[in-house]
Amino acid sequence: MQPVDIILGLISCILTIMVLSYLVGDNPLFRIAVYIFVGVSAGYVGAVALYQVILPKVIMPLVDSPLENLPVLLVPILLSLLLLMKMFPRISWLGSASMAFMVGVSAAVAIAGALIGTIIPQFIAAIAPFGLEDSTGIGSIVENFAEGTIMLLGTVTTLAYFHFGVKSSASGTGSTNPVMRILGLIGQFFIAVTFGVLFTGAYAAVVSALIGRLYFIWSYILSFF
Amino acid sequence: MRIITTFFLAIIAIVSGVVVLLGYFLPGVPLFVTLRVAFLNWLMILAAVAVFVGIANLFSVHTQKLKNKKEAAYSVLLLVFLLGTFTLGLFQGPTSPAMDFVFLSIQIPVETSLMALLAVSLLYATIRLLRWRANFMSITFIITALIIFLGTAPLPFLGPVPFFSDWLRPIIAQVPAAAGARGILLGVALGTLMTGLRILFGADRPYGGK
Amino acid sequence: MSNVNSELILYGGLALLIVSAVLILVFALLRKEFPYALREIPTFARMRRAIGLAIEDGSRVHFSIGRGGLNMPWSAAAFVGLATVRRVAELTSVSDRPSVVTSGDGALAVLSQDTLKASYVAAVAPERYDASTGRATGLTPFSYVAGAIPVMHDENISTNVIVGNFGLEVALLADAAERQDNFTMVASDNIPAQAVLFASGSNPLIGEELYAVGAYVQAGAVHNASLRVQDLLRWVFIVAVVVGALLKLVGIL
Amino acid sequence: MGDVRCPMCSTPNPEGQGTCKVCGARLTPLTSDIAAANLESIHPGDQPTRKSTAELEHALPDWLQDLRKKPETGELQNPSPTAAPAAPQPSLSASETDEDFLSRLESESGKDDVPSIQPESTDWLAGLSDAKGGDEDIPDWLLGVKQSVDEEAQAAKLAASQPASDNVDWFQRLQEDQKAAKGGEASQWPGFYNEPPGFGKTGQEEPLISKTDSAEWFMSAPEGKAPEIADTSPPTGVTDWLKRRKVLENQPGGVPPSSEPSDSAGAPIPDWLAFTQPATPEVESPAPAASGGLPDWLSDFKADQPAAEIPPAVPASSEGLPDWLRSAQPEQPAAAAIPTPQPSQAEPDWLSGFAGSQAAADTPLTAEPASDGLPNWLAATEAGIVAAGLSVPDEKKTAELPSVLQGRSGPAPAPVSQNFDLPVGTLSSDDDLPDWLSELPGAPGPVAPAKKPTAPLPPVPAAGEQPPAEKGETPNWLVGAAATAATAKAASVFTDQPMAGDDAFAMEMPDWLSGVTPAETATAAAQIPGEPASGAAESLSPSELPAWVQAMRPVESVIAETTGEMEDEQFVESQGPLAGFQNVLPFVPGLIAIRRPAAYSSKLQVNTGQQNNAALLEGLLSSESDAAKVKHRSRLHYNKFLRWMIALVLIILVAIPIVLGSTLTPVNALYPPELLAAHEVITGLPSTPNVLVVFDYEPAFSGEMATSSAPVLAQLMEKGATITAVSSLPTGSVQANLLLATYLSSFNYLGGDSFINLGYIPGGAAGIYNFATNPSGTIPVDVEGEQVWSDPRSFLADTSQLSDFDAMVILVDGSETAQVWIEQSRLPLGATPLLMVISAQSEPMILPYYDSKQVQGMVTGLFGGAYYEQITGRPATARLFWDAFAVAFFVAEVIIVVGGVWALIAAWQSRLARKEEEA
Repeated sequence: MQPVDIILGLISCILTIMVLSYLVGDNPLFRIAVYIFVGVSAGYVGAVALYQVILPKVIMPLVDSPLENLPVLLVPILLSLLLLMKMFPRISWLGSASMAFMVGVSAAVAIAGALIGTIIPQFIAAIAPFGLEDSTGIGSIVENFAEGTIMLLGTVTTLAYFHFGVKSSASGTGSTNPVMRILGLIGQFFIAVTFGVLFTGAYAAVVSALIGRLYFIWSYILSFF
Repeated sequence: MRIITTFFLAIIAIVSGVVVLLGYFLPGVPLFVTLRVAFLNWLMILAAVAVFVGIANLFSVHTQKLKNKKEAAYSVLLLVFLLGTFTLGLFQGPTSPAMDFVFLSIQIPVETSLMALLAVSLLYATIRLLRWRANFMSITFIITALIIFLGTAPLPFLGPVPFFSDWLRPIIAQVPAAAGARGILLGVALGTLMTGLRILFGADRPYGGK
Repeated sequence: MSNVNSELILYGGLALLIVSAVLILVFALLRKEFPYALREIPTFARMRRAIGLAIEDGSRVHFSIGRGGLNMPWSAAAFVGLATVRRVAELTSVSDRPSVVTSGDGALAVLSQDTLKASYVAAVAPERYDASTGRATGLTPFSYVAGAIPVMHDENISTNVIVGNFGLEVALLADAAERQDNFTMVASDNIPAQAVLFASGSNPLIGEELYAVGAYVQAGAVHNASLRVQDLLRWVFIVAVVVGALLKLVGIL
Repeated sequence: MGDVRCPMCSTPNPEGQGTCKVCGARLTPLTSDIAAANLESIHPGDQPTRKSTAELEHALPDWLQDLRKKPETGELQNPSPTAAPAAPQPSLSASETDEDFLSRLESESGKDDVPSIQPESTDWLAGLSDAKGGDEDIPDWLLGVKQSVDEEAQAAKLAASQPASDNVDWFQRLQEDQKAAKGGEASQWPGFYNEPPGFGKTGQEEPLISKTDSAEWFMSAPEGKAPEIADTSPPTGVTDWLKRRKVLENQPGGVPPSSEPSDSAGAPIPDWLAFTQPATPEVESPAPAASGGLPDWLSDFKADQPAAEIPPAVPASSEGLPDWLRSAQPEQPAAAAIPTPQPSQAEPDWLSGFAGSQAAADTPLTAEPASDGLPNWLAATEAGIVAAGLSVPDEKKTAELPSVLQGRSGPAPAPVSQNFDLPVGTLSSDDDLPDWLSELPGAPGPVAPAKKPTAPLPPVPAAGEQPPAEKGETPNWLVGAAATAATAKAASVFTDQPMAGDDAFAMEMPDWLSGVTPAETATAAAQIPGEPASGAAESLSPSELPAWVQAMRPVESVIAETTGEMEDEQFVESQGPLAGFQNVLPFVPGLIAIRRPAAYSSKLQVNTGQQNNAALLEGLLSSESDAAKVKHRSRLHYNKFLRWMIALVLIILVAIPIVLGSTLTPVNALYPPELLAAHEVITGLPSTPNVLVVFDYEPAFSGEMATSSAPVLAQLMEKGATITAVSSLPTGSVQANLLLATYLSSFNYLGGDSFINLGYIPGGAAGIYNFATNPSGTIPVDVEGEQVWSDPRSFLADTSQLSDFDAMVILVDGSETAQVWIEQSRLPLGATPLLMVISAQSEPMILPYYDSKQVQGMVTGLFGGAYYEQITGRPATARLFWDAFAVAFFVAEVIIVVGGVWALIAAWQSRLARKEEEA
């Protein structure tokens, strides 16, 4: 094992233990590790942003052929400069234009993502299993139909459970009608099941991380023998 | 002055948003498509620039913290590593061996260890859940979790739990769970849609104003 | 997917978009026609109280609006968080210790500052606005959370409103809040995170409840109108999917 | 109609029933007697006197002094002759309305109606305080008074439970809040807080200012609700008077005094304006409402049309809706509405408006919404409704309007700022305040001096009306007034149909009114003929009562609208200064914000000695509140010991198999179908496939993702695949190198010709989309800076788009990123198979995509990796971790069971305990 790896492993092990010390309680060791980590990750992201976005997307084109690229890049550069004003509280209001632009575009991205990405495709997917003629593979027609029905029930009731509006009553609390309550109950079941599965998945993920850490420490110790 | 800015900020946000939307939904209209691509590229650049604003923010917050003795040490640590890593990346490039070293020796272990911390939190949560909320959802949740736990991994040194691993888990994970997930997914999508629209209506103006 | 589908996606999406946009306006106009109350979500009641307590005993309210970059579809969650900040920060501007907003993205940090500033101006206390209360505590998901934990431990936080886009890491925030015995309202649009939060027992908002926060804190008329439309679209979708399934079954679709 | 509608839930109840059968709201007003008393005193004749009183007030400020003394001397019922006329009027105006609004308010806030009104009153007083350049006395005083009322309120404790009535319960809770607040003025409050109303008043004496005085005078009225009435009415008187004066100036002919009182009586200026609209028919108030409801774009339309259309945007702004749009207003010269009304009258009026700073002070503000209405109305024309008998007021109004417009439009920045800085505070309390208003920080300072000298009195009403005027409700309010104007019966209408008003205010959305109000009023009028109340209403000037009722409605309407969850969450503070109080803690910003800064400013002015004292006091207070640091904020108790045990058990047990390096635990033999599918796809690939691999997982997941993705990549590498790595995460490229350097080091891909690391795709979803549609264009060079796409030596030479790859493998931790990748790249991929290696946490989220055939295969989490290693017969890391993984899961299973048992035992014990208690 080369010295570099030894140092690397050593630092990693120490930091791992420092972080895990949080299990005992908040303590300086944990703090140190965390602050180092925050600093490093921020610096790293900054470097990446500079090297893999600013340079190739802005600087390089201007260096290569300023004349033809400048007009194209004029607006983004202007917006970027305004955005940088946000660093200075006194003139930070200058940057608001850039923020408004970002917010507007990102809102559009979110809307498009929700519609094109989820709502319509999921609608198609939800009714797909009922196309019995094109049921394929192991899924026999009956199986497809049963599965499709349960999926449909789950999707519908889950959506129904989240219904916010209630008939407004004097108390202001509103009252849900029995049908809604039943749908909601079924929906709750599906939601709970989904969460249960997701929870175990999350546990699997974090436990894998724990195992990975322990394994790393152990193999590092072993590497000296 | 502020009045003007507020007004025009909203205009900027709405116009840019609507243009991008049209670009998405009217692929037949080249103008909108080009504009959308252009706007998204600008957004890309701005997002990168925002990283530096964020770094500056981090920096200023912690330089202020230097004033009070208690946390000064930590802040110093953060600032040192922030600047160190950044300068290293500046001169060596983010994919240089040096940066890889920093990444492997600091970022990976700390992040994975933070993840590992969650293992205990989650177990702690499961043991307490029924104590706080012994309602229909919680009970269903716990039972499902138990089933999936039993079905996902075999009992140590013994092997998979028959029925659970080969029949129950796949069914639950692929039918009811997927159904619920789809339902929630759709709900979230609807919420996202509405939130986006509120922004495009200028009703929510996080960029200042309201 | 076939082109038919992709077209259906586009045109269906556009139609849905326009319909919902119009509906929001319609509901804004016809509010009276259908009186509309919101289903109880106890978490919100507790949040109101917790925030009141925070002001009363001069402790801080801590908002965490997540790390959803503005260039990702889930930036919406962060916008909800910001709307909440805008609404609640006005109140907490009274508190001796103004609330602090942490975020995991440079742009979000800027937005949180703008929002805070707007709140203080609205509260006629612009001089109380301090740019350092809108912070990016880290620029990657975990570094953000890791940076926010010390804030929760050190700054006399009594109430945490964690609304935004978070992954599993949010459980660390919830855990830290619990260690401080703070009130914590947590909502993420990330469903695995929701599952974890559901178990972790602090006051979680599940599913799309996150997007209703605005209406529940009365952040404005459009919030309610849009929530209404959300309810309507929900049923439109339900009916559509059931009918679609039947048509598919018969072989028409 | 025989039955009385519940003001709260509008359920018809048999007449004579005391409380609503549905919501238990009180149906008969507490002050019916007062109302009766006032009824006969309602003679048009009276008004002039009252007016003159108002005039007097203005003329002789000193009058206010002795009026102020009245309460001190305890003269409640018999104020000084001067005051006398003023007294009945408000109470009268109220008497009609309280029938409805008082009872409703009461019902909404439990026994207590007062607090619900407080917002109104305090609002304007607050506004006043602002106007007068941060003199906190009045607000304080008012609060003190309110406090007295609030005592009852807390007793009733229902008020807070109405979330909707945030302003309301805000209100009462507000005092507590102030009380608790440390430092500054606030710290003094507790003093009179706990004192009975009487004290509250006397306590305030010094700060008292003439205008507030009349309000106070009413405070001392026996009835619980007297105060509210007072709060709002006095300004009315004044404003009316102002108006009248203006009118007279403008129109030599003048208007029959009888008529003025009518409109002026009940409602502050807005009423008037609402009235005026009718002149140019009345519907317009609805109209602006309509526009108000509409998001910006609507008003954008307006913008397109001639200036006249623009104003409606203003009411719009008063919604939570596009306030920003409103901000445009000032820019657009002279609130285009001006042209619409008769400009001729406008001229003089405007001048007068300038002459008297009061004119500038109050008219513009209140007028604003109305004026906006005008054009709209024209658009909306429901001319048919122009009510006979209104003509007179109409004239006046029309005369008025222009002045308003002038007042606030370009000509004089001063008035504008005046008008606008006033409401700021109150606005802030409202969620949807026009920001541009709040964005005039400088205004309060300069304005205050300007006003004080010229007219000490006027500002009050101005302030009084401001807040409502600016607040979301106001538009409705005006609308309501307009509506009432439409038909003389309107007053009774509103009393009998609370809901209409409620919803009007609901959501502070005036819009609906546009469509509804006129019809409403008409129908209502039809229903109610002959009812004594309505009869009285008729005798009264139509405007006043409705205006009142309307003004009151928002409070409740919001209730109807907003969440009721507070209802069942009746928190009783058990610790801290609020111990014993219930739901006293505010949630909505309310007015605290307004008064607060003032307190601060005063705090800043003290000298060091005082500062020391203040510090001492603050210390005491803080120590108290610290002691009262409310625990159990979160209902869960953090059990350190339990955590430690769990951590210890988990880590030790998991460590054992790792240390032993045991691989005893067998791997399931039954693989999930999506995993088998993935395996089939890869085996089906041609030799040396060109594969695009997306490394999209956070470093935190590297442990899991590496183990699960290594076997998949290994299989690809065995086929001699050429691998192109890309990532939408900054850290992705390093992850790729790490994976290849560690788990897959045996294949020596790193640095070889078969591996290209394109690195980071910036721009999130957009970047992913760009890359999916145009890979080479989005990332022309790899991390080394090589032109990999154009370089003939690289295996990407003949690859230009996603579909050119033989397969795409996405290694992703989160479900969201996975979705983005699927959605963006599915179409561009065409026939190319899409495989995913995902973290276990997002399995159910991605499965739907597998079901919908968007994804051809999936490997999930560490166990997926273990399965895959077994299928491909290449045991590796996943296998090494497998035993520990199994142990960890076993621990989880045990803990769940333990937790369940624990819960059962706890439940059983608690039941035992309960039994014992009963026994």
